[in-house]
Amino acid sequence: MRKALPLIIAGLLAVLPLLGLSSYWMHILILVIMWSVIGMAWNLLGGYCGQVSFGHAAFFGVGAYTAGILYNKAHLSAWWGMPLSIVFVTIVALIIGYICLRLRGPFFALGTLAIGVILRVTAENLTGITEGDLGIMLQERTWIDKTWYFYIVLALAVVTFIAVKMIIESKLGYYFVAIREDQDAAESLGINTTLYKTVALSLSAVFTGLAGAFYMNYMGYIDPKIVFALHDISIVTIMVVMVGGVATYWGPFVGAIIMVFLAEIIRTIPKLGAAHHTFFGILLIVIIIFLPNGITGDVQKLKKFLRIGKAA
Amino acid sequence: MKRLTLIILIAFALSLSASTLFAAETFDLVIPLPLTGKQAKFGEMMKRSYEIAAEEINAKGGIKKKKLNLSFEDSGAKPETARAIVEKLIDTKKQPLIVGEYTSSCAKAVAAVAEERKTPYLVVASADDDITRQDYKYVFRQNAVNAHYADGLVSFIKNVAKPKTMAILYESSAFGNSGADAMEKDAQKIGVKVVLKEKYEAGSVDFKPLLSKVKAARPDVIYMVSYVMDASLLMKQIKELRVDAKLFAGGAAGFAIPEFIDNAKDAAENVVTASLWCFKMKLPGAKEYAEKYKKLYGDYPSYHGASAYSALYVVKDALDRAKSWTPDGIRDALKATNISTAFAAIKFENKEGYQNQNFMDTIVMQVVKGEHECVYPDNVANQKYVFPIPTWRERR
Amino acid sequence: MKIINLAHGELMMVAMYIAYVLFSSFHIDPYLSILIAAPALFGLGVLLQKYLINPVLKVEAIIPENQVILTVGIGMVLANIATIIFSSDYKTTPVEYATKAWYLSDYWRESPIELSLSMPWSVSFCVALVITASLWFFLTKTDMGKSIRATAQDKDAALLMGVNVERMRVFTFGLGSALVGSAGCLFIPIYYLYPDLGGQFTLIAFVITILGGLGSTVGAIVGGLILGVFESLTATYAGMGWAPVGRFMIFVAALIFVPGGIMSLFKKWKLGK
Amino acid sequence: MAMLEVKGVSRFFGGLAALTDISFGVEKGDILGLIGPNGAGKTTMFNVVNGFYPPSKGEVYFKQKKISGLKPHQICKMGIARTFQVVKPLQRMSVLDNVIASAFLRVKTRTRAEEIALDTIKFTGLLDDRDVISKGLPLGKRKKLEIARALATQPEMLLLDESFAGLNPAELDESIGIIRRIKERGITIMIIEHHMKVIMAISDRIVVLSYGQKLAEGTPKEIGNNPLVVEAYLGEAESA
Repeated sequence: MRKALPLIIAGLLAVLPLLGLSSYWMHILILVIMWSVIGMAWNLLGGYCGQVSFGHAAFFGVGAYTAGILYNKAHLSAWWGMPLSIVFVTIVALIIGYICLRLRGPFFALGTLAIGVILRVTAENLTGITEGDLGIMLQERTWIDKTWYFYIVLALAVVTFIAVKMIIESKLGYYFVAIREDQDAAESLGINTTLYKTVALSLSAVFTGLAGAFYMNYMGYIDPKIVFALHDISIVTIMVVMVGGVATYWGPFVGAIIMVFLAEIIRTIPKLGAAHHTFFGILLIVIIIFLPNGITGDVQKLKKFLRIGKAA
Repeated sequence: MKRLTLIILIAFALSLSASTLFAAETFDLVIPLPLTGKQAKFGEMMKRSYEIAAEEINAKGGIKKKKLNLSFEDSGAKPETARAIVEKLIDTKKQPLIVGEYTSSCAKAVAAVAEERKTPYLVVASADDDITRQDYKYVFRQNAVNAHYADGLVSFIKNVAKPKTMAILYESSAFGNSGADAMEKDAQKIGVKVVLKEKYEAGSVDFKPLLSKVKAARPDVIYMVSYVMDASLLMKQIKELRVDAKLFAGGAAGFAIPEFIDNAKDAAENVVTASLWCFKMKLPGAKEYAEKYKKLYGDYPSYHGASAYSALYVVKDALDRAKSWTPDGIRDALKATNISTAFAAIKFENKEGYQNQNFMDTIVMQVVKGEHECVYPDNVANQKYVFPIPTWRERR
Repeated sequence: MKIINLAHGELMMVAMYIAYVLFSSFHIDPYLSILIAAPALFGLGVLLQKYLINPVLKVEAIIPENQVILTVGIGMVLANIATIIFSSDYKTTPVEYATKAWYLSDYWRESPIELSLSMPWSVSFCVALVITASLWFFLTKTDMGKSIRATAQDKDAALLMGVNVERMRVFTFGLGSALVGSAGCLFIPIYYLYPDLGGQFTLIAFVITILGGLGSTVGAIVGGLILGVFESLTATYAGMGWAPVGRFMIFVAALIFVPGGIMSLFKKWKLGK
Repeated sequence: MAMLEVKGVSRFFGGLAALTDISFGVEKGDILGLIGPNGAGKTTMFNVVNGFYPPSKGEVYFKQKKISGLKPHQICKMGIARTFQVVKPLQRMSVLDNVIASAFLRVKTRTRAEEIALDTIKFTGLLDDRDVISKGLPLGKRKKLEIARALATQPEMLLLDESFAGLNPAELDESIGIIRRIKERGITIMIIEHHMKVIMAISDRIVVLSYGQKLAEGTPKEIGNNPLVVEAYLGEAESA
């Protein structure tokens, strides 16, 4: 059963469009899956390798801009951005890694945060390449119907899921976790911590960048303030993983459901809607205090908690 | 676990059912707006204005005897959320037309959805040129495009100030960029040399390095495109550094809201700004709306509010005329719109590469004795402009 | 204390709203409202540290930076609550002296250069200087201050010396909040106020602290000066649009090359001598 | 022929000398004891050999190859593994996973790594605890885990930093047994230890450090009789 769970869920998701869901629900589903991809990517670096990045918008943005610039300057289909973003995002990740990975713990977090801002402002200023603040808009998106977008992002999610699972169960995964647990010990066990941290960062960046390239194709419009957003991208990414479950396979998916789906529901409750940031802020605080590894990360604690609630 | 799912389900069911129960006697209109985040101020102002308009419309018997029932959804100025809201409106609420949004990036996202789903969308305050340049058949815009925001001001500069040189300062945003580019082109047209054109990050605290450069360049006109409060900080620091020029001009937005004067105080004096609207201009309904707004919320609205207020009248007019309340019926009605509102006369035209765009005369406001007055063009002005303006030293 | 607080700017925002309310309802000058806002912020800081941050420091979690993420959550809540209470309108305290300035040429007609000194900026600068000096005095000369520094340097050693580490943390966080609260009061006459104002200033605060050196009062001043000069330079030579890039580049450079901040260079230099 | 050669190594921290001009060698298959009072620079010596600190002066050679200046992971790959005085288990991993992680150094596949890890765990007597999360282990077992982890990298030389500190007599005997068996496998060992009896019993040679300087070197017997050492260290230790 446990082994089949990913298959079952992927299968269920795959037949969803056949139910004739409205395009609104398809949009929400697409966002949920896209955020799961970003969450899984972040989890690889943050959850497994212990390097907490506050700048994942950098990779998302570079991915999105790869697609956007290809469309805008080279007049190719923005879908070429998906494969090509792998190259560009890797290059950016290597540079960022070279700079930031010598920093440890919270300083890495601050360093990546700063790099995220630097990239945003750079994109705003390099008007010749990025069109600056005017952003890039697709004249026409490939499909009006959402089914294909859904399957593309679902495929991306499945690939990411399998990749993460394979990585985590291999030598790489052991090394990542060893680095997270104790960098000095890992180093003295013959683990080239700099190398493997860079590998984790690059892998994480590539999947995030793919999601970014997908975003360009799907939303049809990007500008630096959207795709390099500190709060709306970098911090939401962290929240997806923190809320869903740190260092778990399903955590990002659960987190994405909560952050997109629940957000959508709460936002639409009349009157209370405007307070949804408070709600999520409190949710985040409560989760950090009581379920520090997220909902799926601390399932046991959660079960205990709910049982006590029932008894009382 | 069960309890949790139950709660989620109930919350979910509530949110879905709440607005569909009373559908029969009312016309429901859900408006997406930024109510949180940095743009929330404008979202709030527009929300209040929509509410005032809806109340007036309902007091006079609603639209074809149906009560106009407004509600708002917060998009937080995030395009993906704006898109979600609109997809929902079209799909689950079957709303036949979309009104709203504020930022250009959200409006672009909404416009794309509206066009794809063949549902008319009335853009109320987003200025980016591209929105109505996409060959969209279902997207209408009642406010001027950014390229024309400063038309009135340019003619003021050409006919009144007659400068030789100009410096352009603009904030780093789509609005700032396209505003600055448009002014650069216009300046060339009227033979004014742009000696400096520079961008800054919105929300900056210290503009002095930038202003020192301006001071060294000695331009006749300093034109600034700024959102919100950057405008007042710029003027405060211009005063402090005694950067003198023949004319200080703002490109709408931050210069056109009352907070500009509240905050910049005497530094705001004599500053002119492009604007789409001023409650003092000679336009039927403008004053009444502004006074109502002031009574409720303690301050006068800027053109953003007026546009929102009038948008509902445009909607009412189109719905009154529409053969059927279907997307296509409403689109055809909108296309034939020709009414005058408290904001401007509104008519959607295809020209200069724009589609379904309302072309309006933009005005010049000047701060005179601590208040925004409409000074140009003469046919709508309520007061004569102050020109030439004294230097900072003379003002002491 | 090695607590990274990404809600720092939001705390300043709270203080500014306090100053704003005091000004608009009771006509209390923003500078005077320090006396109310600073203690209020101290209280808020104490509560946050005691009931939210300290518990999290004790919770065992996979990600050690949980505490940082927690402060993000706190910031979100504070900003959103401010929006609900005050709406997202821009608020200012229009004091009479807001645009006053002194000019060299007013006193000396033939002065070769035009120099000006803004009154609110100068007052804020002086008050900030006084506050910094008293902070420095407090940290270096009083027992309490010494305990704080001991806790910051080596929590375990301080514990062994009989310092109540937890209380010190709570007190320090309160103190930090009170300081940023005073900063908010000094700031409001020269700036403006809205609920989402916090974020950018949190970042600037970090840049300055890292530049100067964590845990150094003098360093913070030096860091602020360097940042100011550097930003003016980027603004002048590369354009003001690039200023944030300059700011964060120097930040990352400092993180990597001078991890102890500028003050550590001074110490090294002294040692070398 | 010396397996490891330390040649004139000095290490400064700021202006302070933690090690001054230390030279010694370790023969293949030997156990070298490194002793000295607290703060003598023993752990610093390990950190230099292991690559955490590059020496400020001097060089370290392993099998005739210069290793000073290399990174710890490179040195580990060449065949020097170490344990830490303050144990550093990978806290949230099980005992087995801890050892698997280090076994990956020489093998690619998980199955092979697991085989090696199981072997090592059996060898160090941790088999029953293999699924315990290492954070929950008692100190004695954590010390064993440190050794197991170092062994799983299949080293030619092992640096043991106070592997016996804090053990009860029964655990102590067991650990001494483990070290003897490690030696039987032909692995060279350098060990820091405060337990004089243990160090005298198992070492082939001993180096004594004091205030960052080498005080003496020799067989346990020679050291025991060296008046300098007795005065500076042993006497002190016995009276304490």
